[in-house]
Amino acid sequence: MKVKFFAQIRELTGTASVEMAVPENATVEGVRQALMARGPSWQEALSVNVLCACNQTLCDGATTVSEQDEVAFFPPVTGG
Amino acid sequence: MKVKFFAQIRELTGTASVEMAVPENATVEGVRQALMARGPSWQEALSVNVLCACNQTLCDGATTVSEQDEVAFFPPVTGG
Amino acid sequence: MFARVIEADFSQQALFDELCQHDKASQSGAVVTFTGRVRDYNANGAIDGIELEYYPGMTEAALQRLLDEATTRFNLANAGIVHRVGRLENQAQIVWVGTCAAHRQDAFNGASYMMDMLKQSVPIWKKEWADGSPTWVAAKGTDSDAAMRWLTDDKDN
Amino acid sequence: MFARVIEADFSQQALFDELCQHDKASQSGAVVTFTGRVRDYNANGAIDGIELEYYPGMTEAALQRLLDEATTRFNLANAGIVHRVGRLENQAQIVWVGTCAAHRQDAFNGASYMMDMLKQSVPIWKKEWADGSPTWVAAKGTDSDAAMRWLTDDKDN
Repeated sequence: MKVKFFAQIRELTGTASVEMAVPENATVEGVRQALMARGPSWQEALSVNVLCACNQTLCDGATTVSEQDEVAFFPPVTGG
Repeated sequence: MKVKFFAQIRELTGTASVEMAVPENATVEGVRQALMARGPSWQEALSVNVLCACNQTLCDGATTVSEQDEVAFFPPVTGG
Repeated sequence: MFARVIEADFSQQALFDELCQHDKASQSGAVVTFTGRVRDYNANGAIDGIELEYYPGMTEAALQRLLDEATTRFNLANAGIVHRVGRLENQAQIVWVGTCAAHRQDAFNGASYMMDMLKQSVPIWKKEWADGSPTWVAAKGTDSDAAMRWLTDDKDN
Repeated sequence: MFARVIEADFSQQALFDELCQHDKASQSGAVVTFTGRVRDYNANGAIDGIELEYYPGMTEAALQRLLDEATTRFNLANAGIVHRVGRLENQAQIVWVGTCAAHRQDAFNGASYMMDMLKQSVPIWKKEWADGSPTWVAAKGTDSDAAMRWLTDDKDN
């Protein structure tokens, strides 16, 4: 599964996107927990003020995801 | 005194402006009455739906005017 | 600020640039423009253009007064109005109003206010053409005299 | 309708013409544009430009959804949004929103609505530069998640 990161989250993790394997019936929250286990910068980047999208639609942590989905984590928006 | 007419009033009277002598202590209403006495088309043009201005500022009939003033009669505005 | 009555068409880009160039604060993040165009119909059917008459001198003064009023009321960094007169074809640009402000809602409200007041209060009269003949447009409502009160001297208000 | 995310600057005239040309009714008398520009200050003092990041694909879809929503809600004849991304200097144009409608107030309300929603709901993130270093701008309020709810699938609303 492809996971994308934007803004502060991209900078803190030093990562714009990763490919990761997910188990069946994985949730977005499960993906977030797995990513936070990667180290302190991941923990910091993904612990607060995080929105998530699945296939470019905003979702919540309970959303289930599978291999072919695109998941993204980003902070609240500040454009315009 | 110069008197100007606009829109329907200008067309009905066939007149864009006139010079007329006014007595001392004349009012805008007095000017209107004097103009209406000029004939049926003047009567029709100036009897209803008429706004008036003195020196390019909207005024009412009681406003007093003298020789050096510019008076105007026109219908309610419809621009924009 | 600029208030103009003109016969020729106007350029959106030129007016936008003029508005922003003279933004006295050079810091207004919000710019709103309104453009009115000739519609090709009225309540009775198709029309074939309009014709606008004005009162040279008084009309420009009324537009300037409108700019002053909106600038104070909505804290505008700059504002402009351009109104065309004469014969205008369907879809032609009639009027342009532009506002600059630090805050978005002020820019919107200032432009909207100027258009509302302009339609009620600025000495301009409109004919609509249909089937080759013109008809003067009647003012909406019967209280135009009251609506124009703000144009009178302050002492009369 | 058009929704675009671009790096290059845009022309007011070109966007106005595009908006009016594709006005499907060819009869909308009212055209409103909003332009957002980079301000040269924030709450802490002078700034030296901004930098905008976006989510290719999702951002364009969110802008398109905003156009659809505003068009239905305010009975617009046409509407467009253009948002720049990347590094932008002070005073540079950031965003343009345009609306065409038969009625003046619809055109104003549609443009104002799109800007309100855009600031809350479109995936774009802003850095401000000052003294040579960038700082991410914090979102206003703590309810951005709620504000973005309309971007989620209808079944979740």
